[in-house]
Amino acid sequence: MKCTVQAFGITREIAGSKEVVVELPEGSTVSDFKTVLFSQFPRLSTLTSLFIAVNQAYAEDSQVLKTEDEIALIPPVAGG
Amino acid sequence: MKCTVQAFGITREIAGSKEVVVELPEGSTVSDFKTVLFSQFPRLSTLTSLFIAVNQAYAEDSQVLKTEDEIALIPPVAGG
Amino acid sequence: MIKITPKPIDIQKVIDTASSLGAGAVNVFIGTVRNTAHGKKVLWLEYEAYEAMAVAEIRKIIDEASHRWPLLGWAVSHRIGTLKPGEVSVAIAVSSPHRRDSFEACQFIIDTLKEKAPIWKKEIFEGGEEWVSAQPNVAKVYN
Amino acid sequence: MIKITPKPIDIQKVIDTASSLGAGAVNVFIGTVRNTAHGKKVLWLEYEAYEAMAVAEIRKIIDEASHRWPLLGWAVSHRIGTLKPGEVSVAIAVSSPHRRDSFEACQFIIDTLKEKAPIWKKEIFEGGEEWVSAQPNVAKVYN
Repeated sequence: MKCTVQAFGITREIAGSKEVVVELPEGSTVSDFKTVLFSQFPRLSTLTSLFIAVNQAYAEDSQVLKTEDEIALIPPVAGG
Repeated sequence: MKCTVQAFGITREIAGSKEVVVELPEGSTVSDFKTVLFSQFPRLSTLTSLFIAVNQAYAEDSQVLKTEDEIALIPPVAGG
Repeated sequence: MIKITPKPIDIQKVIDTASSLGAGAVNVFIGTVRNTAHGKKVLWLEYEAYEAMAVAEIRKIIDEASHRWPLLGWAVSHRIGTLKPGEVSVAIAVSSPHRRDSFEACQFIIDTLKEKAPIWKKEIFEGGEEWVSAQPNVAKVYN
Repeated sequence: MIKITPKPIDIQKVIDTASSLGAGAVNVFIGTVRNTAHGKKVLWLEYEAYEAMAVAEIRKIIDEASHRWPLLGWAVSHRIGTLKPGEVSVAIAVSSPHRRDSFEACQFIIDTLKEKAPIWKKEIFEGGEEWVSAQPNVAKVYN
Protein backbone atom coordinates (compact mmCIF):
# COMPACT_ATOMS: atom_id res chain seq x y z
CA MET A 1 0.00 0.00 0.00
CA LYS A 2 1.04 3.59 -0.59
CA CYS A 3 1.18 5.83 2.50
CA THR A 4 1.27 9.59 2.21
CA VAL A 5 3.02 10.89 5.30
CA GLN A 6 3.10 14.41 6.69
CA ALA A 7 6.55 15.67 7.71
CA PHE A 8 7.11 18.48 10.21
CA GLY A 9 10.04 20.52 11.47
CA ILE A 10 13.43 18.98 10.82
CA THR A 11 11.84 15.92 9.15
CA ARG A 12 10.22 18.21 6.59
CA GLU A 13 13.62 19.73 5.85
CA ILE A 14 15.35 16.34 5.64
CA ALA A 15 12.63 14.99 3.35
CA GLY A 16 12.68 18.20 1.35
CA SER A 17 8.89 18.21 1.31
CA LYS A 18 5.80 18.55 3.53
CA GLU A 19 4.65 15.13 2.40
CA VAL A 20 6.53 11.95 1.62
CA VAL A 21 5.16 8.80 0.03
CA VAL A 22 6.22 5.45 1.47
CA GLU A 23 5.38 2.13 -0.18
CA LEU A 24 4.56 -0.58 2.37
CA PRO A 25 3.35 -4.18 2.30
CA GLU A 26 -0.22 -4.65 3.59
CA GLY A 27 -0.30 -5.39 7.30
CA SER A 28 2.84 -3.37 8.04
CA THR A 29 3.30 -2.02 11.56
CA VAL A 30 4.63 1.36 12.65
CA SER A 31 7.94 -0.36 13.29
CA ASP A 32 8.03 -1.74 9.72
CA PHE A 33 7.17 1.72 8.45
CA LYS A 34 10.10 3.26 10.30
CA THR A 35 12.51 0.70 8.82
CA VAL A 36 11.41 1.60 5.30
CA LEU A 37 11.44 5.29 6.13
CA PHE A 38 15.00 5.18 7.49
CA SER A 39 16.24 3.36 4.39
CA GLN A 40 14.57 6.01 2.25
CA PHE A 41 15.84 8.95 4.37
CA PRO A 42 18.87 7.77 6.38
CA ARG A 43 19.33 11.18 8.05
CA LEU A 44 16.04 10.68 9.91
CA SER A 45 17.74 8.00 12.01
CA THR A 46 20.18 10.60 13.37
CA LEU A 47 17.44 12.49 15.22
CA THR A 48 17.24 12.42 19.02
CA SER A 49 13.92 10.65 18.62
CA LEU A 50 11.26 10.10 15.99
CA PHE A 51 7.67 9.29 16.91
CA ILE A 52 4.99 8.35 14.44
CA ALA A 53 1.52 9.79 14.76
CA VAL A 54 -1.41 7.84 13.38
CA ASN A 55 -4.73 9.66 13.11
CA GLN A 56 -3.42 12.56 15.17
CA ALA A 57 -2.23 10.51 18.13
CA TYR A 58 1.12 9.00 19.12
CA ALA A 59 1.30 5.42 17.83
CA GLU A 60 2.97 2.34 19.33
CA ASP A 61 5.57 0.48 17.26
CA SER A 62 3.24 -2.54 17.09
CA GLN A 63 0.25 -0.67 15.63
CA VAL A 64 -0.80 -1.99 12.21
CA LEU A 65 -1.20 0.69 9.54
CA LYS A 66 -4.16 0.94 7.21
CA THR A 67 -4.38 2.75 3.86
CA GLU A 68 -6.77 5.39 5.16
CA ASP A 69 -4.67 6.28 8.24
CA GLU A 70 -3.38 9.83 8.61
CA ILE A 71 0.33 9.33 9.28
CA ALA A 72 2.81 11.98 10.42
CA LEU A 73 6.46 12.18 11.45
CA ILE A 74 6.98 13.70 14.90
CA PRO A 75 10.61 14.68 15.50
CA PRO A 76 11.54 15.93 19.02
CA VAL A 77 8.95 18.53 19.98
CA ALA A 78 9.89 21.95 21.27
CA GLY A 79 6.73 23.92 21.88
CA GLY A 80 6.20 26.48 24.59
CA MET B 1 4.51 60.42 76.43
CA LYS B 2 1.50 60.62 74.14
CA CYS B 3 1.43 58.17 71.22
CA THR B 4 -0.86 58.70 68.27
CA VAL B 5 -1.53 55.30 66.80
CA GLN B 6 -2.99 54.39 63.40
CA ALA B 7 -5.70 51.75 63.45
CA PHE B 8 -6.64 49.60 60.44
CA GLY B 9 -9.33 47.11 59.55
CA ILE B 10 -11.16 45.63 62.48
CA THR B 11 -9.03 47.63 64.97
CA ARG B 12 -10.23 50.85 63.33
CA GLU B 13 -13.81 49.69 63.79
CA ILE B 14 -13.24 48.61 67.41
CA ALA B 15 -11.52 51.91 68.23
CA GLY B 16 -14.18 53.80 66.32
CA SER B 17 -11.49 55.94 64.73
CA LYS B 18 -8.55 55.85 62.31
CA GLU B 19 -6.29 57.15 65.07
CA VAL B 20 -6.18 56.46 68.78
CA VAL B 21 -4.10 58.25 71.39
CA VAL B 22 -2.38 56.21 74.07
CA GLU B 23 -0.60 57.73 77.06
CA LEU B 24 2.58 55.85 77.99
CA PRO B 25 5.43 56.26 80.50
CA GLU B 26 8.78 57.12 78.86
CA GLY B 27 10.81 54.01 78.06
CA SER B 28 7.74 51.86 77.45
CA THR B 29 8.11 48.83 75.23
CA VAL B 30 5.74 47.49 72.60
CA SER B 31 4.61 44.95 75.18
CA ASP B 32 3.80 47.74 77.69
CA PHE B 33 1.96 49.58 74.95
CA LYS B 34 -0.22 46.55 74.22
CA THR B 35 -1.13 46.21 77.90
CA VAL B 36 -2.33 49.82 78.03
CA LEU B 37 -4.06 49.44 74.68
CA PHE B 38 -5.97 46.33 75.76
CA SER B 39 -7.15 48.03 78.96
CA GLN B 40 -8.34 50.97 76.86
CA PHE B 41 -9.98 48.75 74.17
CA PRO B 42 -10.66 45.31 75.68
CA ARG B 43 -12.19 43.96 72.45
CA LEU B 44 -8.76 44.23 70.77
CA SER B 45 -7.59 41.31 72.95
CA THR B 46 -10.21 39.04 71.33
CA LEU B 47 -8.53 39.21 67.90
CA THR B 48 -6.75 36.17 66.47
CA SER B 49 -3.55 38.19 66.68
CA LEU B 50 -2.45 41.80 66.97
CA PHE B 51 0.93 42.97 65.78
CA ILE B 52 2.32 46.42 66.32
CA ALA B 53 4.15 48.21 63.54
CA VAL B 54 6.75 50.82 64.41
CA ASN B 55 7.97 53.05 61.59
CA GLN B 56 6.27 50.85 58.99
CA ALA B 57 7.84 47.57 60.09
CA TYR B 58 6.71 44.77 62.39
CA ALA B 59 8.05 45.42 65.92
CA GLU B 60 9.20 42.97 68.58
CA ASP B 61 7.50 43.06 72.00
CA SER B 62 10.79 44.24 73.55
CA GLN B 63 11.25 47.27 71.31
CA VAL B 64 11.30 50.57 73.23
CA LEU B 65 8.98 53.23 71.84
CA LYS B 66 9.95 56.83 71.23
CA THR B 67 7.69 59.86 70.89
CA GLU B 68 8.47 60.36 67.22
CA ASP B 69 7.76 56.73 66.23
CA GLU B 70 5.02 56.02 63.72
CA ILE B 71 2.94 53.36 65.45
CA ALA B 72 0.16 51.27 63.90
CA LEU B 73 -2.12 48.39 64.91
CA ILE B 74 -1.89 45.38 62.58
CA PRO B 75 -4.77 42.95 63.08
CA PRO B 76 -4.65 39.64 61.15
CA VAL B 77 -3.85 40.50 57.56
CA ALA B 78 -5.89 39.20 54.63
CA GLY B 79 -4.48 40.66 51.45
CA GLY B 80 -4.35 38.95 48.11
CA MET C 1 6.68 48.36 40.28
CA ILE C 2 4.80 48.00 43.55
CA LYS C 3 1.41 49.61 43.50
CA ILE C 4 -1.47 49.86 45.97
CA THR C 5 -4.33 51.38 44.07
CA PRO C 6 -8.07 52.05 44.28
CA LYS C 7 -8.31 51.76 40.48
CA PRO C 8 -8.90 48.56 38.49
CA ILE C 9 -5.62 46.72 37.91
CA ASP C 10 -4.24 46.80 34.38
CA ILE C 11 -2.98 43.20 34.12
CA GLN C 12 -1.28 43.71 30.76
CA LYS C 13 0.73 46.56 32.28
CA VAL C 14 1.77 44.37 35.21
CA ILE C 15 2.93 41.70 32.73
CA ASP C 16 4.73 44.21 30.51
CA THR C 17 6.52 45.69 33.52
CA ALA C 18 7.74 42.25 34.60
CA SER C 19 8.81 41.13 31.13
CA SER C 20 12.39 41.05 29.94
CA LEU C 21 14.15 40.26 26.67
CA GLY C 22 16.36 37.75 28.49
CA ALA C 23 13.37 35.90 29.93
CA GLY C 24 11.81 32.77 28.53
CA ALA C 25 9.05 32.66 31.12
CA VAL C 26 6.63 34.97 32.85
CA ASN C 27 4.40 33.67 35.60
CA VAL C 28 1.40 35.71 36.65
CA PHE C 29 -0.83 35.25 39.66
CA ILE C 30 -4.17 37.00 39.68
CA GLY C 31 -6.35 37.02 42.78
CA THR C 32 -10.04 37.49 42.10
CA VAL C 33 -13.02 38.02 44.36
CA ARG C 34 -15.04 34.82 44.75
CA ASN C 35 -18.80 34.99 44.71
CA THR C 36 -19.10 32.70 47.74
CA ALA C 37 -17.29 32.21 51.05
CA HIS C 38 -18.20 29.75 53.85
CA GLY C 39 -21.20 28.81 51.72
CA LYS C 40 -22.57 32.35 51.80
CA LYS C 41 -23.08 34.64 48.83
CA VAL C 42 -20.53 37.46 48.78
CA LEU C 43 -21.98 40.84 47.79
CA TRP C 44 -18.72 42.76 47.79
CA LEU C 45 -15.38 43.13 49.57
CA GLU C 46 -13.81 46.15 51.19
CA TYR C 47 -10.01 46.17 50.97
CA GLU C 48 -7.93 48.45 53.14
CA ALA C 49 -4.15 48.83 53.37
CA TYR C 50 -1.53 50.52 55.49
CA GLU C 51 -0.09 51.70 52.22
CA ALA C 52 3.43 52.82 53.10
CA MET C 53 4.10 49.71 55.14
CA ALA C 54 2.44 47.43 52.56
CA VAL C 55 4.80 48.77 49.90
CA ALA C 56 7.75 48.32 52.28
CA GLU C 57 6.77 44.73 53.15
CA ILE C 58 6.18 43.79 49.52
CA ARG C 59 9.57 45.25 48.66
CA LYS C 60 11.19 42.98 51.28
CA ILE C 61 9.35 40.01 49.78
CA ILE C 62 10.56 40.91 46.29
CA ASP C 63 14.13 41.34 47.58
CA GLU C 64 13.98 37.90 49.17
CA ALA C 65 12.51 36.37 46.00
CA SER C 66 15.18 38.04 43.85
CA HIS C 67 17.80 36.59 46.16
CA ARG C 68 16.37 33.06 45.89
CA TRP C 69 15.46 32.95 42.19
CA PRO C 70 17.10 34.55 39.11
CA LEU C 71 14.36 37.06 38.41
CA LEU C 72 14.69 39.39 35.45
CA GLY C 73 11.60 41.47 36.14
CA TRP C 74 8.65 41.69 38.49
CA ALA C 75 5.58 43.76 39.27
CA VAL C 76 2.98 43.69 42.03
CA SER C 77 -0.28 45.59 42.01
CA HIS C 78 -2.82 45.32 44.82
CA ARG C 79 -6.19 46.93 44.72
CA ILE C 80 -7.97 48.57 47.65
CA GLY C 81 -11.51 49.87 48.11
CA THR C 82 -14.74 48.18 47.10
CA LEU C 83 -14.49 45.08 44.90
CA LYS C 84 -17.31 42.98 43.50
CA PRO C 85 -17.12 39.23 42.73
CA GLY C 86 -15.01 38.59 39.65
CA GLU C 87 -12.88 41.69 40.12
CA VAL C 88 -9.10 41.47 40.40
CA SER C 89 -7.71 42.17 43.87
CA VAL C 90 -4.04 41.48 43.17
CA ALA C 91 -1.80 40.80 40.19
CA ILE C 92 1.79 39.60 40.51
CA ALA C 93 4.10 38.91 37.59
CA VAL C 94 7.71 37.72 37.54
CA SER C 95 9.97 36.80 34.67
CA SER C 96 12.99 34.52 34.66
CA PRO C 97 15.15 32.75 32.09
CA HIS C 98 13.54 29.37 32.84
CA ARG C 99 9.97 28.57 33.76
CA ARG C 100 10.31 26.65 37.03
CA ASP C 101 11.87 29.67 38.72
CA SER C 102 9.01 31.91 37.59
CA PHE C 103 6.41 29.58 39.10
CA GLU C 104 8.27 29.15 42.37
CA ALA C 105 9.04 32.85 42.81
CA CYS C 106 5.50 33.96 41.98
CA GLN C 107 4.01 31.47 44.43
CA PHE C 108 6.47 32.56 47.12
CA ILE C 109 5.52 36.20 46.58
CA ILE C 110 1.75 35.69 46.84
CA ASP C 111 2.11 33.27 49.79
CA THR C 112 4.31 35.71 51.70
CA LEU C 113 2.29 38.76 50.71
CA LYS C 114 -0.80 37.12 52.20
CA GLU C 115 1.13 36.41 55.38
CA LYS C 116 2.93 39.72 55.83
CA ALA C 117 1.50 42.63 53.86
CA PRO C 118 -0.66 44.90 56.04
CA ILE C 119 -3.78 44.64 53.91
CA TRP C 120 -7.21 43.72 55.20
CA LYS C 121 -10.49 42.73 53.70
CA LYS C 122 -14.03 42.73 54.95
CA GLU C 123 -16.50 40.42 53.27
CA ILE C 124 -20.02 41.77 52.95
CA PHE C 125 -22.56 38.94 52.68
CA GLU C 126 -26.28 38.98 52.43
CA GLY C 127 -27.20 39.75 56.02
CA GLY C 128 -23.74 40.16 57.51
CA GLU C 129 -20.12 41.18 57.21
CA GLU C 130 -16.80 39.97 58.53
CA TRP C 131 -13.15 41.03 58.62
CA VAL C 132 -11.42 37.99 57.11
CA SER C 133 -9.27 35.99 59.57
CA ALA C 134 -9.56 38.66 62.26
CA GLN C 135 -11.49 36.77 64.89
CA PRO C 136 -11.19 33.20 66.17
CA ASN C 137 -13.97 30.65 65.70
CA VAL C 138 -14.73 31.94 62.24
CA ALA C 139 -13.96 29.78 59.22
CA LYS C 140 -10.82 30.99 57.50
CA VAL C 141 -10.94 31.98 53.84
CA TYR C 142 -8.11 31.16 51.49
CA ASN C 143 -7.87 32.13 47.87
CA MET D 1 -10.26 27.58 24.40
CA ILE D 2 -7.34 25.89 22.68
CA LYS D 3 -5.83 27.96 19.94
CA ILE D 4 -2.86 27.53 17.59
CA THR D 5 -2.48 30.84 15.83
CA PRO D 6 -0.10 32.82 13.61
CA LYS D 7 -1.38 36.06 15.18
CA PRO D 8 -0.02 37.76 18.31
CA ILE D 9 -1.59 36.24 21.43
CA ASP D 10 -4.11 38.40 23.26
CA ILE D 11 -3.13 37.62 26.86
CA GLN D 12 -6.05 39.47 28.40
CA LYS D 13 -8.42 37.34 26.34
CA VAL D 14 -6.70 34.14 27.49
CA ILE D 15 -7.10 35.32 31.10
CA ASP D 16 -10.72 36.36 30.63
CA THR D 17 -11.55 33.01 29.04
CA ALA D 18 -10.04 31.14 32.00
CA SER D 19 -11.64 33.32 34.67
CA SER D 20 -14.67 32.29 36.69
CA LEU D 21 -16.86 33.94 39.32
CA GLY D 22 -16.27 31.00 41.64
CA ALA D 23 -12.50 31.32 41.39
CA GLY D 24 -10.23 33.07 43.83
CA ALA D 25 -7.10 32.47 41.77
CA VAL D 26 -5.93 32.59 38.19
CA ASN D 27 -2.46 31.44 37.29
CA VAL D 28 -1.00 32.42 33.96
CA PHE D 29 2.12 31.13 32.27
CA ILE D 30 3.54 33.14 29.40
CA GLY D 31 6.39 31.79 27.30
CA THR D 32 8.49 34.47 25.62
CA VAL D 33 11.28 34.32 23.07
CA ARG D 34 14.67 34.84 24.70
CA ASN D 35 17.25 36.98 22.97
CA THR D 36 20.03 34.45 23.62
CA ALA D 37 20.43 30.67 23.57
CA HIS D 38 23.63 28.65 24.16
CA GLY D 39 25.39 32.02 24.46
CA LYS D 40 24.42 33.02 20.94
CA LYS D 41 22.25 35.94 19.93
CA VAL D 42 18.83 34.81 18.70
CA LEU D 43 17.57 36.74 15.68
CA TRP D 44 14.17 35.08 15.46
CA LEU D 45 12.35 31.78 15.90
CA GLU D 46 10.22 29.83 13.47
CA TYR D 47 7.40 27.88 15.15
CA GLU D 48 5.59 25.13 13.33
CA ALA D 49 2.76 22.86 14.52
CA TYR D 50 0.86 19.79 13.44
CA GLU D 51 -2.22 21.80 14.30
CA ALA D 52 -4.99 19.19 14.54
CA MET D 53 -2.87 16.87 16.64
CA ALA D 54 -1.51 19.73 18.77
CA VAL D 55 -5.06 20.72 19.67
CA ALA D 56 -5.92 17.07 20.41
CA GLU D 57 -2.84 16.59 22.62
CA ILE D 58 -3.46 19.83 24.49
CA ARG D 59 -7.06 18.75 25.06
CA LYS D 60 -5.81 15.51 26.63
CA ILE D 61 -3.49 17.52 28.88
CA ILE D 62 -6.35 19.80 29.94
CA ASP D 63 -8.57 16.78 30.62
CA GLU D 64 -5.87 15.26 32.79
CA ALA D 65 -5.33 18.56 34.63
CA SER D 66 -9.09 18.99 35.17
CA HIS D 67 -9.15 15.50 36.64
CA ARG D 68 -6.28 16.21 39.03
CA TRP D 69 -7.15 19.76 40.11
CA PRO D 70 -10.51 21.52 40.65
CA LEU D 71 -10.25 23.86 37.68
CA LEU D 72 -13.05 26.31 37.00
CA GLY D 73 -11.71 27.65 33.72
CA TRP D 74 -8.74 27.37 31.41
CA ALA D 75 -7.36 28.61 28.10
CA VAL D 76 -4.28 27.79 26.03
CA SER D 77 -3.05 29.79 23.09
CA HIS D 78 0.12 28.86 21.19
CA ARG D 79 1.60 30.96 18.46
CA ILE D 80 3.20 29.67 15.26
CA GLY D 81 5.18 31.39 12.54
CA THR D 82 8.02 33.88 12.93
CA LEU D 83 8.62 35.29 16.42
CA LYS D 84 11.21 37.85 17.48
CA PRO D 85 12.83 38.05 20.93
CA GLY D 86 10.37 39.35 23.51
CA GLU D 87 7.33 38.05 21.67
CA VAL D 88 4.88 35.68 23.36
CA SER D 89 4.97 32.10 22.07
CA VAL D 90 2.45 30.59 24.46
CA ALA D 91 -0.04 31.72 27.08
CA ILE D 92 -1.81 29.35 29.47
CA ALA D 93 -4.31 30.42 32.11
CA VAL D 94 -6.24 28.35 34.64
CA SER D 95 -8.55 29.38 37.44
CA SER D 96 -9.45 27.50 40.60
CA PRO D 97 -11.10 28.27 43.93
CA HIS D 98 -7.74 28.24 45.76
CA ARG D 99 -4.37 29.42 44.56
CA ARG D 100 -2.15 26.37 45.06
CA ASP D 101 -4.23 24.36 42.59
CA SER D 102 -3.92 27.07 39.97
CA PHE D 103 -0.12 27.08 40.23
CA GLU D 104 0.18 23.30 40.14
CA ALA D 105 -2.26 22.83 37.26
CA CYS D 106 -0.70 25.58 35.15
CA GLN D 107 2.80 24.18 35.67
CA PHE D 108 1.58 20.68 34.80
CA ILE D 109 0.00 21.97 31.60
CA ILE D 110 3.09 23.81 30.33
CA ASP D 111 5.43 20.97 31.38
CA THR D 112 3.32 18.38 29.58
CA LEU D 113 2.64 20.59 26.57
CA LYS D 114 6.39 20.95 26.07
CA GLU D 115 6.78 17.19 26.28
CA LYS D 116 3.82 16.09 24.15
CA ALA D 117 2.38 18.76 21.88
CA PRO D 118 3.60 18.37 18.26
CA ILE D 119 5.06 21.84 17.96
CA TRP D 120 8.57 22.63 16.79
CA LYS D 121 10.83 25.61 16.77
CA LYS D 122 13.88 26.54 14.81
CA GLU D 123 16.22 29.13 16.29
CA ILE D 124 17.84 31.46 13.83
CA PHE D 125 21.13 32.86 15.16
CA GLU D 126 23.65 35.16 13.64
CA GLY D 127 25.38 32.76 11.28
CA GLY D 128 23.33 29.63 11.86
CA GLU D 129 20.07 27.95 12.65
CA GLU D 130 18.91 24.90 14.58
CA TRP D 131 15.76 22.89 15.23
CA VAL D 132 15.60 22.91 19.02
CA SER D 133 16.22 19.51 20.67
CA ALA D 134 16.07 17.67 17.34
CA GLN D 135 19.61 16.43 17.10
CA PRO D 136 21.94 14.90 19.70
CA ASN D 137 25.13 16.64 20.78
CA VAL D 138 23.46 20.02 20.73
CA ALA D 139 22.81 21.87 23.98
CA LYS D 140 19.17 21.65 24.95
CA VAL D 141 17.17 24.81 25.47
CA TYR D 142 14.62 25.07 28.23
CA ASN D 143 12.40 27.96 28.91
